[in-house]
Amino acid sequence: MSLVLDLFGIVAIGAGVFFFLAGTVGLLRFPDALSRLHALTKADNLGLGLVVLGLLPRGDSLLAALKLVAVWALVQLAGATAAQLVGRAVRRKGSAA
Amino acid sequence: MTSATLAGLVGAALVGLGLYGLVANPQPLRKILAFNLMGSGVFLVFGIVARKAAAAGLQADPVPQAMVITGIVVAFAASALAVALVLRLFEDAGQVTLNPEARTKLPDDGADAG
Amino acid sequence: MTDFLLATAGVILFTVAVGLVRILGGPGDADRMMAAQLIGTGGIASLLLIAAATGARGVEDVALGLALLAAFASAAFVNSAAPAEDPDAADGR
Amino acid sequence: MSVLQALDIGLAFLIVAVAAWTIFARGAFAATVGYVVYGLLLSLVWIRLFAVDVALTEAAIGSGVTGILLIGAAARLRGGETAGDEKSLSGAARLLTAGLCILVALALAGVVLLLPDQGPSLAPQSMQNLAETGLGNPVTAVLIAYRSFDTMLEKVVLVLAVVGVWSLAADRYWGGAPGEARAERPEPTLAFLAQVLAPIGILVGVHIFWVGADEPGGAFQGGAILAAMWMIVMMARLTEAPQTNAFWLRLTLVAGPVVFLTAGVAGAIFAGGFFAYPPGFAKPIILFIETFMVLSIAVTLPMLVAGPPRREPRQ
Repeated sequence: MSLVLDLFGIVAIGAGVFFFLAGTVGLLRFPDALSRLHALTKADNLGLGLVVLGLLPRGDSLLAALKLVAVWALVQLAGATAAQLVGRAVRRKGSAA
Repeated sequence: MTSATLAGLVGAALVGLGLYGLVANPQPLRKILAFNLMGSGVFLVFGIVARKAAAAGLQADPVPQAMVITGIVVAFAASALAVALVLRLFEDAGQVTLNPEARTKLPDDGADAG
Repeated sequence: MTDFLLATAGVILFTVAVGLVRILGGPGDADRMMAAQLIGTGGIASLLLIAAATGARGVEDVALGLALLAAFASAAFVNSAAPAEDPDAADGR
Repeated sequence: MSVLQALDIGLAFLIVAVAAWTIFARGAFAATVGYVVYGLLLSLVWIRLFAVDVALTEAAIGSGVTGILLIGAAARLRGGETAGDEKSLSGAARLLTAGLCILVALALAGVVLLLPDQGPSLAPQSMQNLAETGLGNPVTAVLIAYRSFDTMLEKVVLVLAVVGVWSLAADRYWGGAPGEARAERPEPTLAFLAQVLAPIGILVGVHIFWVGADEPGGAFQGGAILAAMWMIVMMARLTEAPQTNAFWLRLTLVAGPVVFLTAGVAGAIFAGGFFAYPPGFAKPIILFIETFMVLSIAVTLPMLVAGPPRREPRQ
């Protein structure tokens, strides 16, 4: 059973790392601020989400697991609103900002 | 090398970097940043004392930890006061620099010449 | 498994560190805020991984605090970028 | 070399690199963003030192609240940077400064390397007496019981800082509200964020304060998170900053230190020592003090960030 859980953790966390990589590559390679923002939000959502998913079975209590999910949900909220705010600031000032 | 020693060396490097910024950069806001870097370097050096003295079944000595927490709060209060001073200076003088040569070059310098 | 968790924490940290190049290069303040946002998320991820590997207690609360404050830098950036364009705001009324 | 060591070394390089960036970056805003990132990495280092209480404080105050303070200041100071600033020190003076700073860092590094593995420590004593306080978290016990005088004075420092910030106001603004009155509509996204985040944040802040008796957490960390929630609500302009002459505001600012000091004096009268807590009642008294401290911190930090009054007081 623990082997299955470990395997599950390795797959999920490994996939999470992949999305962090993808987000960073996008941040570095995309030509304008708005598409960089797009790349960034993918890393936020899926990267952390998969890492949390992989860590969930390892938690020792239900409260700890709930907190992990709350962390992910809060980062979702923060990522989405921050992207919106920064995106609007970019549009307000033109592409130079 | 243990992680505690490594963190202590990082703290030493931070103190050096912060000290340099404090002396070499004429902008007050940058000095505040540098001062905070220096402070957290000192906290780290103190923090490894906590880790090294870990005894009585603890992961870290609580006494230095509590003092570092107090220190972080006080450092924040000092930074907030310093930032308020800098912003007030900016409002009155239109610029903030502690570099007298840079200051005289500006046309609207009459206000803060004294 | 412990080594795997630590290694992934390291890889994520390294990845977001590469994102720091964005802070260094700019070109604009918006890019700097984005990089800070990415490092925030990556930092939370590696925090959770390191905690799971080393068994430090109570780290979920630290992650919770960081997640709560993740958008604050961007909010402060947008909030204080706006009044600079508004000439009425300069004299306090 | 184990994976853990590799991670530690990587983290060490990263944090020193970010610190160097905040010192050497050209623009003040870029440096400030670097400092916010630095605060986040620093709480990772504190986790590695197993100082979770400190990591929590660093995350809430060092990275969160300080980030708002400094980014706000950097954005407002834009245009105040003067061109000749890079040349304020001659090359030789710069080199000399750098050399001396490297010397200081090396000396400190030497001290770190020479530290004995088992230094003097008060940890055993603090654990022995932990049961008498009724607490489970030794850090909270040090803050509120063994070294309560320090913590009380620190609260006084916070109040003095607020007094210092307010005293920078122009005479006609004394007693008014801090911050500019803004004509523009609040950013709808920011308002949404504040509306969703504030209730959750208040819950988390109270939780961190409450578990602080037994687990990592406590009055400072919980209070700082509550403070951050008030700040985001003010930033989103869902509520105005209060008038600085408001009685409730001034009362809440001083409530923490006043209650703390009163408990200390009461200890001198009833329990036979300044800041002594009567046996059996230690935990309720400590929680009582902490409750007022949380309130004071939650009000003090936003007032420090908001700055001096900038509007004439309403009558």
